[in-house]
Amino acid sequence: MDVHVRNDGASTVIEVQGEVDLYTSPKVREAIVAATKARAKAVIVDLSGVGYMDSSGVATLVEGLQFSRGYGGVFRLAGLGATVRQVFQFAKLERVFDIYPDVAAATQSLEPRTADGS
Amino acid sequence: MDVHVRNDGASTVIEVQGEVDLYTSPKVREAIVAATKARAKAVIVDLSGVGYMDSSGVATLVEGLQFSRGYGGVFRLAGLGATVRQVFQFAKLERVFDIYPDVAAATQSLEPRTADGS
Amino acid sequence: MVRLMAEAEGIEIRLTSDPRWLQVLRAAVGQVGHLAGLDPAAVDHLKLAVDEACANIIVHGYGGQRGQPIVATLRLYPDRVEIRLRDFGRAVPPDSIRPKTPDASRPGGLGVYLMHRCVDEVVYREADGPGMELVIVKRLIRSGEETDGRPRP
Amino acid sequence: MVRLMAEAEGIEIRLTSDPRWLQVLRAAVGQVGHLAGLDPAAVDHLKLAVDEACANIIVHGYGGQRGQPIVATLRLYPDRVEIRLRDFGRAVPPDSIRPKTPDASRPGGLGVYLMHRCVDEVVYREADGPGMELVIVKRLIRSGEETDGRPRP
Ligand SMILES: Nc1ncnc2c1ncn2[C@@H]1O[C@H](COP(=O)(O)OP(=O)(O)O)[C@@H](O)[C@H]1O
Ligand SMILES: Nc1ncnc2c1ncn2[C@@H]1O[C@H](COP(=O)(O)OP(=O)(O)O)[C@@H](O)[C@H]1O
Repeated sequence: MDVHVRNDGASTVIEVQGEVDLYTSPKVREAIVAATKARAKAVIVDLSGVGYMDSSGVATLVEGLQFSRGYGGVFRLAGLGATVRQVFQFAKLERVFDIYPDVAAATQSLEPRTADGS
Repeated sequence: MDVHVRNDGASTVIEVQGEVDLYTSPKVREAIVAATKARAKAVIVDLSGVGYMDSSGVATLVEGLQFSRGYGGVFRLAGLGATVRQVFQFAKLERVFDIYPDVAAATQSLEPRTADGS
Repeated sequence: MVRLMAEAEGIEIRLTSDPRWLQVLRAAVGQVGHLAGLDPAAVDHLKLAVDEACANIIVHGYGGQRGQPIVATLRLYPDRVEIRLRDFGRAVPPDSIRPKTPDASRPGGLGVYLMHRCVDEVVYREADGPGMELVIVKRLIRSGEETDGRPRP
Repeated sequence: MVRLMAEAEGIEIRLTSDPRWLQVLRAAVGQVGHLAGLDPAAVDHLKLAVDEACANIIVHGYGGQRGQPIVATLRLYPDRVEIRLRDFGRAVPPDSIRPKTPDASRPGGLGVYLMHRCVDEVVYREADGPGMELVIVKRLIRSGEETDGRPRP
Protein backbone atom coordinates (compact mmCIF):
# COMPACT_ATOMS: atom_id res chain seq x y z
CA MET A 1 0.00 0.00 0.00
CA ASP A 2 1.18 3.50 -0.83
CA VAL A 3 0.15 6.91 0.44
CA HIS A 4 0.99 10.07 -1.52
CA VAL A 5 0.20 13.52 -0.21
CA ARG A 6 -0.01 16.63 -2.37
CA ASN A 7 -0.91 20.17 -1.53
CA ASP A 8 -2.60 22.12 -4.25
CA GLY A 9 -3.21 25.39 -2.47
CA ALA A 10 -6.83 25.02 -1.46
CA SER A 11 -6.61 21.41 -0.34
CA THR A 12 -4.43 18.54 0.83
CA VAL A 13 -5.06 15.43 -1.23
CA ILE A 14 -4.14 12.12 0.41
CA GLU A 15 -3.98 9.50 -2.32
CA VAL A 16 -4.14 5.92 -1.07
CA GLN A 17 -3.23 2.97 -3.29
CA GLY A 18 -3.67 -0.69 -2.37
CA GLU A 19 -5.38 -2.53 0.48
CA VAL A 20 -6.15 -0.76 3.75
CA ASP A 21 -6.12 -3.07 6.76
CA LEU A 22 -4.67 -3.40 10.27
CA TYR A 23 -1.17 -3.54 8.76
CA THR A 24 -1.43 -0.58 6.41
CA SER A 25 -3.97 1.76 8.04
CA PRO A 26 -1.34 3.32 10.40
CA LYS A 27 0.33 4.79 7.29
CA VAL A 28 -2.98 6.38 6.22
CA ARG A 29 -3.49 7.64 9.76
CA GLU A 30 -0.04 9.25 9.77
CA ALA A 31 -0.87 11.26 6.66
CA ILE A 32 -4.25 12.30 8.04
CA VAL A 33 -2.77 13.30 11.41
CA ALA A 34 -0.05 15.37 9.67
CA ALA A 35 -2.61 17.17 7.48
CA THR A 36 -5.05 17.88 10.30
CA LYS A 37 -2.26 18.94 12.72
CA ALA A 38 -1.25 21.46 10.07
CA ARG A 39 -4.92 22.51 10.07
CA ALA A 40 -5.32 21.94 6.37
CA LYS A 41 -8.46 23.82 5.31
CA ALA A 42 -9.61 20.85 3.27
CA VAL A 43 -8.44 17.25 3.35
CA ILE A 44 -9.49 15.04 0.44
CA VAL A 45 -8.78 11.34 0.75
CA ASP A 46 -8.57 9.78 -2.71
CA LEU A 47 -9.63 6.15 -2.41
CA SER A 48 -9.90 5.41 -6.13
CA GLY A 49 -6.86 3.13 -5.91
CA VAL A 50 -8.16 1.21 -2.90
CA GLY A 51 -9.61 -2.22 -3.65
CA TYR A 52 -10.04 -3.31 -0.07
CA MET A 53 -10.70 -1.63 3.27
CA ASP A 54 -11.46 -3.15 6.64
CA SER A 55 -12.79 -1.61 9.87
CA SER A 56 -9.36 -0.31 10.87
CA GLY A 57 -9.33 1.77 7.69
CA VAL A 58 -12.86 2.98 8.33
CA ALA A 59 -11.95 3.88 11.93
CA THR A 60 -8.96 5.85 10.66
CA LEU A 61 -11.21 7.89 8.38
CA VAL A 62 -13.77 8.49 11.14
CA GLU A 63 -10.93 9.80 13.29
CA GLY A 64 -9.78 12.06 10.45
CA LEU A 65 -13.28 13.49 10.10
CA GLN A 66 -13.33 14.23 13.85
CA PHE A 67 -9.88 15.86 13.83
CA SER A 68 -10.94 18.02 10.92
CA ARG A 69 -14.25 19.04 12.49
CA GLY A 70 -12.31 19.98 15.63
CA TYR A 71 -10.91 23.05 13.87
CA GLY A 72 -13.71 23.62 11.39
CA GLY A 73 -11.95 22.01 8.45
CA VAL A 74 -13.41 20.21 5.46
CA PHE A 75 -12.86 16.43 5.19
CA ARG A 76 -13.92 14.62 2.03
CA LEU A 77 -13.63 11.17 0.51
CA ALA A 78 -13.31 10.64 -3.23
CA GLY A 79 -13.39 7.74 -5.69
CA LEU A 80 -14.80 4.92 -3.59
CA GLY A 81 -15.01 1.68 -5.57
CA ALA A 82 -17.87 -0.80 -5.09
CA THR A 83 -16.03 -2.89 -2.48
CA VAL A 84 -15.08 0.07 -0.31
CA ARG A 85 -18.48 1.73 -0.70
CA GLN A 86 -20.14 -1.46 0.53
CA VAL A 87 -18.14 -1.31 3.78
CA PHE A 88 -19.32 2.28 4.32
CA GLN A 89 -22.89 1.16 3.65
CA PHE A 90 -22.61 -1.69 6.14
CA ALA A 91 -21.11 0.68 8.70
CA LYS A 92 -23.94 3.21 8.07
CA LEU A 93 -21.35 5.88 7.35
CA GLU A 94 -22.39 6.76 3.81
CA ARG A 95 -24.21 9.87 4.95
CA VAL A 96 -21.73 10.77 7.69
CA PHE A 97 -18.95 11.44 5.18
CA ASP A 98 -18.96 13.83 2.24
CA ILE A 99 -18.34 11.41 -0.58
CA TYR A 100 -17.47 12.53 -4.14
CA PRO A 101 -17.05 10.49 -7.30
CA ASP A 102 -13.47 11.72 -7.79
CA VAL A 103 -10.90 14.25 -6.57
CA ALA A 104 -11.85 16.74 -9.29
CA ALA A 105 -15.45 16.81 -8.07
CA ALA A 106 -14.34 17.04 -4.43
CA THR A 107 -11.98 19.93 -5.20
CA GLN A 108 -14.22 21.86 -7.58
CA SER A 109 -16.90 22.58 -5.04
CA LEU A 110 -14.24 24.00 -2.68
CA GLU A 111 -13.52 26.91 -4.97
CA PRO A 112 -14.98 30.25 -3.88
CA ARG A 113 -18.14 31.05 -5.78
CA THR A 114 -17.89 33.71 -8.46
CA ALA A 115 -19.73 36.98 -7.83
CA ASP A 116 -22.51 36.22 -10.27
CA GLY A 117 -22.72 32.60 -9.22
CA SER A 118 -24.51 33.08 -5.90
CA MET B 1 -11.38 -20.43 -15.43
CA ASP B 2 -13.79 -20.41 -18.33
CA VAL B 3 -13.54 -21.70 -21.87
CA HIS B 4 -15.88 -20.47 -24.60
CA VAL B 5 -15.80 -21.86 -28.09
CA ARG B 6 -17.30 -20.10 -31.10
CA ASN B 7 -17.28 -21.03 -34.74
CA ASP B 8 -17.26 -18.18 -37.17
CA GLY B 9 -17.12 -20.03 -40.44
CA ALA B 10 -13.46 -19.85 -41.29
CA SER B 11 -12.19 -20.52 -37.80
CA THR B 12 -12.88 -21.97 -34.36
CA VAL B 13 -12.04 -19.47 -31.65
CA ILE B 14 -11.31 -20.92 -28.21
CA GLU B 15 -11.55 -18.10 -25.71
CA VAL B 16 -9.89 -18.82 -22.38
CA GLN B 17 -10.53 -16.67 -19.30
CA GLY B 18 -8.69 -16.97 -15.99
CA GLU B 19 -5.68 -18.92 -14.77
CA VAL B 20 -4.46 -21.97 -16.68
CA ASP B 21 -2.76 -24.54 -14.46
CA LEU B 22 -2.79 -28.26 -13.65
CA TYR B 23 -6.37 -27.89 -12.38
CA THR B 24 -7.83 -25.96 -15.27
CA SER B 25 -5.75 -26.98 -18.31
CA PRO B 26 -7.79 -30.19 -18.89
CA LYS B 27 -10.76 -27.95 -19.75
CA VAL B 28 -8.67 -26.11 -22.34
CA ARG B 29 -7.41 -29.44 -23.67
CA GLU B 30 -10.99 -30.69 -24.06
CA ALA B 31 -11.89 -27.73 -26.26
CA ILE B 32 -8.74 -28.13 -28.35
CA VAL B 33 -9.27 -31.87 -28.78
CA ALA B 34 -12.89 -31.30 -29.85
CA ALA B 35 -11.89 -28.67 -32.42
CA THR B 36 -9.01 -30.66 -33.87
CA LYS B 37 -11.01 -33.91 -33.92
CA ALA B 38 -13.56 -32.03 -36.00
CA ARG B 39 -10.60 -31.01 -38.18
CA ALA B 40 -11.28 -27.32 -37.82
CA LYS B 41 -9.41 -25.56 -40.64
CA ALA B 42 -8.16 -22.93 -38.25
CA VAL B 43 -8.07 -22.95 -34.45
CA ILE B 44 -7.41 -19.63 -32.72
CA VAL B 45 -6.82 -19.72 -28.99
CA ASP B 46 -7.66 -16.34 -27.47
CA LEU B 47 -5.50 -15.89 -24.38
CA SER B 48 -6.26 -12.21 -23.80
CA GLY B 49 -8.20 -13.08 -20.66
CA VAL B 50 -5.47 -15.30 -19.25
CA GLY B 51 -3.37 -13.75 -16.49
CA TYR B 52 -1.45 -16.87 -15.57
CA MET B 53 -0.28 -20.00 -17.36
CA ASP B 54 1.99 -22.77 -16.15
CA SER B 55 3.76 -25.58 -18.02
CA SER B 56 0.64 -27.75 -18.11
CA GLY B 57 -1.09 -25.00 -20.09
CA VAL B 58 1.90 -24.65 -22.39
CA ALA B 59 2.01 -28.44 -22.92
CA THR B 60 -1.70 -28.39 -23.79
CA LEU B 61 -1.07 -25.77 -26.48
CA VAL B 62 1.95 -27.65 -27.87
CA GLU B 63 -0.28 -30.71 -28.15
CA GLY B 64 -2.94 -28.65 -29.93
CA LEU B 65 -0.36 -27.41 -32.43
CA GLN B 66 0.69 -31.00 -33.10
CA PHE B 67 -2.90 -32.26 -33.52
CA SER B 68 -3.58 -29.44 -35.93
CA ARG B 69 -0.41 -30.00 -37.96
CA GLY B 70 -1.41 -33.66 -38.17
CA TYR B 71 -4.16 -32.79 -40.65
CA GLY B 72 -2.64 -29.65 -42.11
CA GLY B 73 -4.71 -27.23 -40.05
CA VAL B 74 -3.84 -23.75 -38.85
CA PHE B 75 -3.25 -23.22 -35.11
CA ARG B 76 -2.79 -19.71 -33.77
CA LEU B 77 -2.50 -17.97 -30.43
CA ALA B 78 -3.86 -14.48 -29.84
CA GLY B 79 -3.70 -11.79 -27.16
CA LEU B 80 -0.91 -13.02 -24.92
CA GLY B 81 -0.37 -10.70 -21.96
CA ALA B 82 3.09 -9.99 -20.55
CA THR B 83 2.96 -12.78 -17.96
CA VAL B 84 1.92 -15.46 -20.42
CA ARG B 85 4.32 -14.23 -23.10
CA GLN B 86 7.19 -14.52 -20.62
CA VAL B 87 6.44 -18.22 -20.09
CA PHE B 88 6.56 -18.77 -23.87
CA GLN B 89 9.87 -16.91 -23.99
CA PHE B 90 11.32 -19.01 -21.19
CA ALA B 91 10.11 -22.17 -22.92
CA LYS B 92 11.64 -21.00 -26.22
CA LEU B 93 8.27 -21.41 -27.91
CA GLU B 94 7.77 -17.87 -29.12
CA ARG B 95 8.80 -18.73 -32.64
CA VAL B 96 7.22 -22.19 -32.65
CA PHE B 97 3.71 -20.77 -32.39
CA ASP B 98 2.02 -18.26 -34.67
CA ILE B 99 1.25 -15.52 -32.20
CA TYR B 100 -1.04 -12.57 -33.00
CA PRO B 101 -1.82 -9.47 -30.97
CA ASP B 102 -5.54 -10.27 -30.96
CA VAL B 103 -8.21 -12.51 -32.49
CA ALA B 104 -9.04 -9.94 -35.17
CA ALA B 105 -5.45 -9.98 -36.43
CA ALA B 106 -5.30 -13.78 -36.24
CA THR B 107 -8.57 -14.11 -38.21
CA GLN B 108 -7.93 -11.40 -40.78
CA SER B 109 -4.88 -13.04 -42.30
CA LEU B 110 -6.90 -16.24 -42.76
CA GLU B 111 -9.15 -14.62 -45.36
CA PRO B 112 -8.41 -15.52 -48.96
CA ARG B 113 -6.37 -12.81 -50.64
CA THR B 114 -8.17 -10.60 -53.14
CA ALA B 115 -7.23 -10.99 -56.79
CA ASP B 116 -5.27 -7.75 -56.93
CA GLY B 117 -3.71 -8.31 -53.51
CA SER B 118 -1.16 -10.94 -54.52
CA MET C 1 -15.78 -33.06 -9.17
CA VAL C 2 -19.12 -33.90 -7.57
CA ARG C 3 -17.57 -36.83 -5.80
CA LEU C 4 -14.75 -34.73 -4.42
CA MET C 5 -17.09 -31.96 -3.36
CA ALA C 6 -19.27 -34.40 -1.46
CA GLU C 7 -16.71 -34.52 1.33
CA ALA C 8 -15.07 -31.50 2.87
CA GLU C 9 -11.81 -30.57 1.25
CA GLY C 10 -9.57 -28.13 2.95
CA ILE C 11 -6.41 -26.19 3.33
CA GLU C 12 -4.81 -25.05 6.57
CA ILE C 13 -2.88 -21.83 7.03
CA ARG C 14 -0.72 -21.22 10.08
CA LEU C 15 0.25 -17.63 10.57
CA THR C 16 1.46 -15.51 13.44
CA SER C 17 -0.22 -12.52 15.03
CA ASP C 18 1.53 -10.01 12.78
CA PRO C 19 -0.86 -7.75 10.83
CA ARG C 20 1.13 -8.09 7.66
CA TRP C 21 0.08 -11.71 7.19
CA LEU C 22 -3.55 -10.60 6.98
CA GLN C 23 -3.19 -9.76 3.29
CA VAL C 24 -1.75 -13.22 2.62
CA LEU C 25 -4.63 -14.92 4.42
CA ARG C 26 -7.15 -12.73 2.57
CA ALA C 27 -5.64 -13.68 -0.78
CA ALA C 28 -5.97 -17.38 0.08
CA VAL C 29 -9.52 -16.95 1.40
CA GLY C 30 -10.44 -15.06 -1.77
CA GLN C 31 -9.26 -17.92 -3.96
CA VAL C 32 -11.14 -20.48 -1.88
CA GLY C 33 -14.29 -18.38 -2.23
CA HIS C 34 -13.71 -18.17 -5.96
CA LEU C 35 -13.20 -21.96 -6.14
CA ALA C 36 -16.48 -22.42 -4.27
CA GLY C 37 -18.21 -20.42 -6.98
CA LEU C 38 -19.04 -17.34 -4.91
CA ASP C 39 -19.58 -14.17 -6.93
CA PRO C 40 -16.98 -11.40 -6.55
CA ALA C 41 -19.04 -9.41 -4.03
CA ALA C 42 -19.57 -12.52 -1.88
CA VAL C 43 -15.85 -13.28 -2.10
CA ASP C 44 -15.14 -9.76 -0.80
CA HIS C 45 -17.54 -10.31 2.07
CA LEU C 46 -15.90 -13.57 3.05
CA LYS C 47 -12.46 -11.94 2.97
CA LEU C 48 -13.65 -9.06 5.13
CA ALA C 49 -15.22 -11.36 7.74
CA VAL C 50 -12.05 -13.44 8.08
CA ASP C 51 -9.86 -10.35 8.14
CA GLU C 52 -11.91 -8.70 10.90
CA ALA C 53 -11.89 -11.90 12.94
CA CYS C 54 -8.10 -12.21 12.63
CA ALA C 55 -7.55 -8.54 13.42
CA ASN C 56 -9.57 -9.08 16.60
CA ILE C 57 -7.44 -12.10 17.51
CA ILE C 58 -4.30 -9.99 17.08
CA VAL C 59 -5.64 -6.96 18.94
CA HIS C 60 -7.82 -8.55 21.64
CA GLY C 61 -6.79 -12.21 21.88
CA TYR C 62 -3.06 -11.44 21.85
CA GLY C 63 -3.21 -7.81 23.03
CA GLY C 64 -1.14 -6.73 20.06
CA GLN C 65 1.75 -9.09 20.82
CA ARG C 66 3.47 -10.33 17.66
CA GLY C 67 4.64 -13.85 16.83
CA GLN C 68 1.72 -15.70 18.42
CA PRO C 69 0.06 -18.57 16.52
CA ILE C 70 -3.19 -18.40 14.57
CA VAL C 71 -4.48 -21.41 12.67
CA ALA C 72 -6.98 -20.89 9.85
CA THR C 73 -8.72 -23.88 8.31
CA LEU C 74 -10.49 -23.21 5.00
CA ARG C 75 -12.97 -25.87 3.93
CA LEU C 76 -15.20 -26.35 0.94
CA TYR C 77 -18.53 -28.16 1.35
CA PRO C 78 -21.17 -28.71 -1.32
CA ASP C 79 -23.36 -26.02 0.23
CA ARG C 80 -20.92 -23.69 2.00
CA VAL C 81 -17.43 -22.42 2.67
CA GLU C 82 -16.42 -22.86 6.29
CA ILE C 83 -13.48 -21.08 7.87
CA ARG C 84 -12.25 -21.91 11.32
CA LEU C 85 -9.90 -19.64 13.22
CA ARG C 86 -8.11 -20.88 16.30
CA ASP C 87 -5.96 -18.78 18.60
CA PHE C 88 -4.16 -19.53 21.85
CA GLY C 89 -4.54 -16.12 23.45
CA ARG C 90 -6.74 -14.58 26.11
CA ALA C 91 -10.18 -16.16 25.91
CA VAL C 92 -13.44 -14.41 26.71
CA PRO C 93 -16.88 -16.01 27.11
CA PRO C 94 -17.97 -16.79 23.53
CA ASP C 95 -21.33 -15.06 23.83
CA SER C 96 -19.73 -11.89 25.15
CA ILE C 97 -18.52 -11.21 21.61
CA ARG C 98 -21.50 -9.49 20.05
CA PRO C 99 -22.05 -7.09 17.17
CA LYS C 100 -22.34 -3.46 18.28
CA THR C 101 -24.67 -1.12 16.38
CA PRO C 102 -22.50 1.25 14.32
CA ASP C 103 -22.02 4.64 15.97
CA ALA C 104 -20.54 7.28 13.71
CA SER C 105 -19.39 9.40 16.64
CA ARG C 106 -16.84 6.82 17.75
CA PRO C 107 -14.14 5.27 15.55
CA GLY C 108 -13.85 1.51 15.95
CA GLY C 109 -16.21 -1.08 17.34
CA LEU C 110 -17.23 -2.27 13.86
CA GLY C 111 -15.39 -5.58 13.51
CA VAL C 112 -17.90 -8.10 14.85
CA TYR C 113 -20.79 -6.15 13.32
CA LEU C 114 -19.19 -6.29 9.87
CA MET C 115 -18.53 -10.02 10.27
CA HIS C 116 -22.24 -10.61 10.84
CA ARG C 117 -23.16 -8.43 7.85
CA CYS C 118 -20.77 -10.33 5.58
CA VAL C 119 -21.36 -14.01 6.26
CA ASP C 120 -24.17 -16.36 7.27
CA GLU C 121 -22.74 -17.67 10.52
CA VAL C 122 -20.27 -16.33 13.06
CA VAL C 123 -19.93 -18.76 15.95
CA TYR C 124 -17.40 -18.28 18.75
CA ARG C 125 -16.70 -21.34 20.84
CA GLU C 126 -14.65 -22.27 23.82
CA ALA C 127 -11.53 -23.90 22.48
CA ASP C 128 -10.20 -27.26 23.53
CA GLY C 129 -7.32 -25.78 25.53
CA PRO C 130 -6.30 -22.12 25.77
CA GLY C 131 -7.64 -19.44 23.40
CA MET C 132 -10.76 -19.27 21.28
CA GLU C 133 -12.27 -20.97 18.28
CA LEU C 134 -14.39 -19.22 15.70
CA VAL C 135 -16.36 -20.75 12.85
CA ILE C 136 -17.37 -18.53 9.93
CA VAL C 137 -19.82 -19.93 7.37
CA LYS C 138 -20.69 -18.50 3.97
CA ARG C 139 -23.44 -20.40 2.19
CA LEU C 140 -23.42 -20.99 -1.54
CA ILE C 141 -26.52 -19.91 -3.37
CA ARG C 142 -27.13 -22.50 -6.00
CA SER C 143 -28.95 -21.74 -9.20
CA GLY C 144 -32.62 -22.55 -8.87
CA GLU C 145 -32.70 -21.16 -5.37
CA GLU C 146 -33.67 -17.67 -4.31
CA THR C 147 -31.57 -15.62 -1.93
CA ASP C 148 -34.15 -16.16 0.79
CA GLY C 149 -33.65 -19.91 0.55
CA ARG C 150 -37.04 -20.68 -0.99
CA PRO C 151 -36.77 -23.08 -3.90
CA ARG C 152 -38.17 -21.75 -7.13
CA PRO C 153 -41.57 -23.09 -8.17
CA MET D 1 9.84 -3.05 10.43
CA VAL D 2 13.59 -3.39 10.23
CA ARG D 3 13.67 -5.18 13.54
CA LEU D 4 10.98 -7.63 12.46
CA MET D 5 12.57 -8.21 9.08
CA ALA D 6 15.92 -9.01 10.68
CA GLU D 7 14.60 -12.42 11.67
CA ALA D 8 12.74 -14.77 9.41
CA GLU D 9 8.99 -14.39 9.58
CA GLY D 10 6.80 -16.97 8.03
CA ILE D 11 3.51 -18.55 7.25
CA GLU D 12 2.79 -22.23 6.72
CA ILE D 13 0.22 -23.64 4.33
CA ARG D 14 -0.89 -27.26 4.49
CA LEU D 15 -2.70 -28.44 1.42
CA THR D 16 -3.47 -31.76 -0.17
CA SER D 17 -2.39 -33.10 -3.53
CA ASP D 18 -5.45 -31.80 -5.34
CA PRO D 19 -4.67 -29.49 -8.28
CA ARG D 20 -7.39 -27.07 -7.32
CA TRP D 21 -5.47 -25.88 -4.26
CA LEU D 22 -2.64 -24.68 -6.49
CA GLN D 23 -4.43 -21.41 -7.20
CA VAL D 24 -4.89 -20.83 -3.46
CA LEU D 25 -1.20 -21.43 -2.79
CA ARG D 26 -0.23 -19.17 -5.70
CA ALA D 27 -2.39 -16.36 -4.35
CA ALA D 28 -0.68 -16.64 -0.94
CA VAL D 29 2.79 -16.84 -2.51
CA GLY D 30 1.98 -13.79 -4.63
CA GLN D 31 1.09 -11.75 -1.55
CA VAL D 32 4.24 -12.85 0.27
CA GLY D 33 6.30 -11.78 -2.76
CA HIS D 34 4.47 -8.46 -2.80
CA LEU D 35 5.13 -8.02 0.94
CA ALA D 36 8.81 -8.71 0.30
CA GLY D 37 8.84 -5.83 -2.17
CA LEU D 38 9.30 -7.90 -5.34
CA ASP D 39 8.14 -6.17 -8.51
CA PRO D 40 5.09 -7.67 -10.28
CA ALA D 41 7.16 -9.64 -12.81
CA ALA D 42 9.30 -11.14 -10.04
CA VAL D 43 6.14 -12.01 -8.10
CA ASP D 44 4.84 -13.84 -11.19
CA HIS D 45 8.11 -15.76 -11.44
CA LEU D 46 7.99 -16.81 -7.80
CA LYS D 47 4.39 -17.98 -8.21
CA LEU D 48 5.28 -19.99 -11.31
CA ALA D 49 8.24 -21.71 -9.63
CA VAL D 50 6.16 -22.76 -6.61
CA ASP D 51 3.27 -23.85 -8.81
CA GLU D 52 5.50 -26.02 -11.02
CA ALA D 53 7.14 -27.58 -7.98
CA CYS D 54 3.76 -28.41 -6.45
CA ALA D 55 2.40 -29.75 -9.72
CA ASN D 56 5.41 -32.09 -9.85
CA ILE D 57 4.76 -33.24 -6.29
CA ILE D 58 1.16 -34.05 -7.24
CA VAL D 59 2.03 -35.76 -10.54
CA HIS D 60 5.35 -37.45 -9.72
CA GLY D 61 5.65 -37.55 -5.92
CA TYR D 62 2.09 -38.77 -5.42
CA GLY D 63 1.48 -40.26 -8.88
CA GLY D 64 -1.70 -38.21 -9.25
CA GLN D 65 -3.26 -39.57 -6.06
CA ARG D 66 -5.48 -36.97 -4.34
CA GLY D 67 -5.70 -36.14 -0.64
CA GLN D 68 -1.99 -36.52 0.16
CA PRO D 69 -0.25 -33.88 2.30
CA ILE D 70 1.94 -31.05 1.03
CA VAL D 71 3.38 -28.51 3.44
CA ALA D 72 4.52 -25.14 2.10
CA THR D 73 6.49 -22.79 4.34
CA LEU D 74 6.76 -19.21 3.11
CA ARG D 75 9.46 -17.12 4.81
CA LEU D 76 10.60 -13.55 4.47
CA TYR D 77 14.26 -12.71 5.11
CA PRO D 78 15.91 -9.31 4.74
CA ASP D 79 17.55 -10.40 1.48
CA ARG D 80 15.24 -13.09 0.11
CA VAL D 81 11.95 -14.96 0.05
CA GLU D 82 12.37 -18.63 0.82
CA ILE D 83 9.72 -21.23 0.13
CA ARG D 84 10.02 -24.78 1.34
CA LEU D 85 7.86 -27.57 -0.01
CA ARG D 86 7.65 -30.87 1.80
CA ASP D 87 5.86 -33.95 0.52
CA PHE D 88 5.56 -37.48 1.84
CA GLY D 89 5.39 -39.28 -1.48
CA ARG D 90 7.76 -41.29 -3.63
CA ALA D 91 11.25 -39.88 -3.26
CA VAL D 92 13.88 -39.84 -5.99
CA PRO D 93 17.56 -38.95 -5.61
CA PRO D 94 17.60 -35.13 -5.26
CA ASP D 95 20.17 -34.57 -8.01
CA SER D 96 18.19 -36.69 -10.47
CA ILE D 97 15.73 -33.80 -10.75
CA ARG D 98 17.35 -31.60 -13.36
CA PRO D 99 16.15 -28.98 -15.83
CA LYS D 100 15.66 -30.35 -19.34
CA THR D 101 16.37 -28.11 -22.32
CA PRO D 102 13.03 -27.12 -23.86
CA ASP D 103 12.11 -29.21 -26.87
CA ALA D 104 9.23 -27.85 -28.92
CA SER D 105 8.52 -31.22 -30.52
CA ARG D 106 7.39 -32.73 -27.22
CA PRO D 107 4.73 -31.34 -24.92
CA GLY D 108 5.76 -31.35 -21.25
CA GLY D 109 9.12 -31.62 -19.55
CA LEU D 110 9.25 -27.91 -18.81
CA GLY D 111 8.52 -27.78 -15.09
CA VAL D 112 11.99 -27.97 -13.53
CA TYR D 113 13.46 -25.86 -16.32
CA LEU D 114 10.94 -23.07 -15.70
CA MET D 115 11.61 -23.22 -11.96
CA HIS D 116 15.30 -22.54 -12.62
CA ARG D 117 14.46 -19.69 -14.99
CA CYS D 118 12.16 -18.08 -12.44
CA VAL D 119 14.06 -18.10 -9.15
CA ASP D 120 17.62 -17.92 -7.85
CA GLU D 121 17.82 -21.28 -6.12
CA VAL D 122 16.02 -24.59 -6.55
CA VAL D 123 17.43 -27.14 -4.11
CA TYR D 124 15.94 -30.60 -3.70
CA ARG D 125 16.97 -32.45 -0.55
CA GLU D 126 16.41 -35.80 0.98
CA ALA D 127 13.70 -35.30 3.55
CA ASP D 128 13.90 -36.29 7.17
CA GLY D 129 11.53 -39.26 6.75
CA PRO D 130 9.55 -40.22 3.61
CA GLY D 131 9.15 -37.86 0.65
CA MET D 132 11.20 -34.95 -0.59
CA GLU D 133 12.05 -31.46 0.52
CA LEU D 134 12.56 -28.57 -1.86
CA VAL D 135 13.83 -25.08 -1.08
CA ILE D 136 13.10 -22.28 -3.53
CA VAL D 137 14.87 -18.94 -3.04
CA LYS D 138 14.08 -15.62 -4.71
CA ARG D 139 16.53 -12.86 -3.82
CA LEU D 140 15.47 -9.29 -3.30
CA ILE D 141 17.33 -6.70 -5.30
CA ARG D 142 17.74 -3.72 -3.04
CA SER D 143 18.07 -0.20 -4.33
CA GLY D 144 21.72 0.80 -4.61
CA GLU D 145 22.59 -2.65 -5.86
CA GLU D 146 22.89 -3.77 -9.45
CA THR D 147 21.30 -6.98 -10.65
CA ASP D 148 24.74 -8.58 -10.81
CA GLY D 149 25.20 -8.02 -7.09
CA ARG D 150 27.94 -5.41 -7.37
CA PRO D 151 27.36 -2.45 -5.07
CA ARG D 152 27.17 0.88 -6.85
CA PRO D 153 30.20 3.13 -6.55
N1 LIG E 1 -10.58 -12.91 19.36
C1 LIG E 1 -11.01 -12.23 20.43
N2 LIG E 1 -10.51 -12.48 21.66
C2 LIG E 1 -10.95 -11.78 22.73
N3 LIG E 1 -11.88 -10.82 22.66
C3 LIG E 1 -12.43 -10.51 21.49
C4 LIG E 1 -12.03 -11.19 20.31
N4 LIG E 1 -12.72 -10.70 19.27
C5 LIG E 1 -13.53 -9.75 19.76
N5 LIG E 1 -13.38 -9.62 21.09
C6 LIG E 1 -14.14 -8.68 21.99
O1 LIG E 1 -15.29 -8.21 21.29
C7 LIG E 1 -15.32 -6.77 21.27
C8 LIG E 1 -15.98 -6.24 20.01
O2 LIG E 1 -15.10 -6.34 18.89
P1 LIG E 1 -15.33 -5.43 17.62
O3 LIG E 1 -16.77 -5.37 17.28
O4 LIG E 1 -14.46 -5.95 16.55
O5 LIG E 1 -14.87 -3.96 18.03
P2 LIG E 1 -13.41 -3.46 18.49
O6 LIG E 1 -12.44 -4.53 18.10
O7 LIG E 1 -13.20 -2.21 17.72
O8 LIG E 1 -13.54 -3.27 19.96
C9 LIG E 1 -13.88 -6.35 21.46
O9 LIG E 1 -13.76 -5.07 22.00
C10 LIG E 1 -13.35 -7.45 22.39
O10 LIG E 1 -13.64 -7.16 23.71
N1 LIG F 1 8.42 -33.93 -6.54
C1 LIG F 1 8.94 -34.88 -7.33
N2 LIG F 1 8.98 -36.15 -6.92
C2 LIG F 1 9.51 -37.09 -7.70
N3 LIG F 1 10.03 -36.86 -8.92
C3 LIG F 1 10.01 -35.61 -9.39
C4 LIG F 1 9.48 -34.56 -8.63
N4 LIG F 1 9.62 -33.43 -9.35
C5 LIG F 1 10.21 -33.76 -10.51
N5 LIG F 1 10.47 -35.08 -10.57
C6 LIG F 1 11.14 -35.80 -11.69
O1 LIG F 1 11.78 -34.82 -12.52
C7 LIG F 1 11.35 -34.98 -13.88
C8 LIG F 1 11.36 -33.65 -14.61
O2 LIG F 1 10.25 -32.85 -14.24
P1 LIG F 1 9.74 -31.67 -15.19
O3 LIG F 1 10.91 -30.93 -15.71
O4 LIG F 1 8.78 -30.88 -14.41
O5 LIG F 1 9.02 -32.37 -16.41
P2 LIG F 1 7.73 -33.31 -16.40
O6 LIG F 1 7.06 -33.13 -15.08
O7 LIG F 1 6.89 -32.80 -17.53
O8 LIG F 1 8.27 -34.69 -16.61
C9 LIG F 1 10.01 -35.64 -13.80
O9 LIG F 1 9.70 -36.34 -14.97
C10 LIG F 1 10.18 -36.55 -12.58
O10 LIG F 1 10.80 -37.75 -12.94
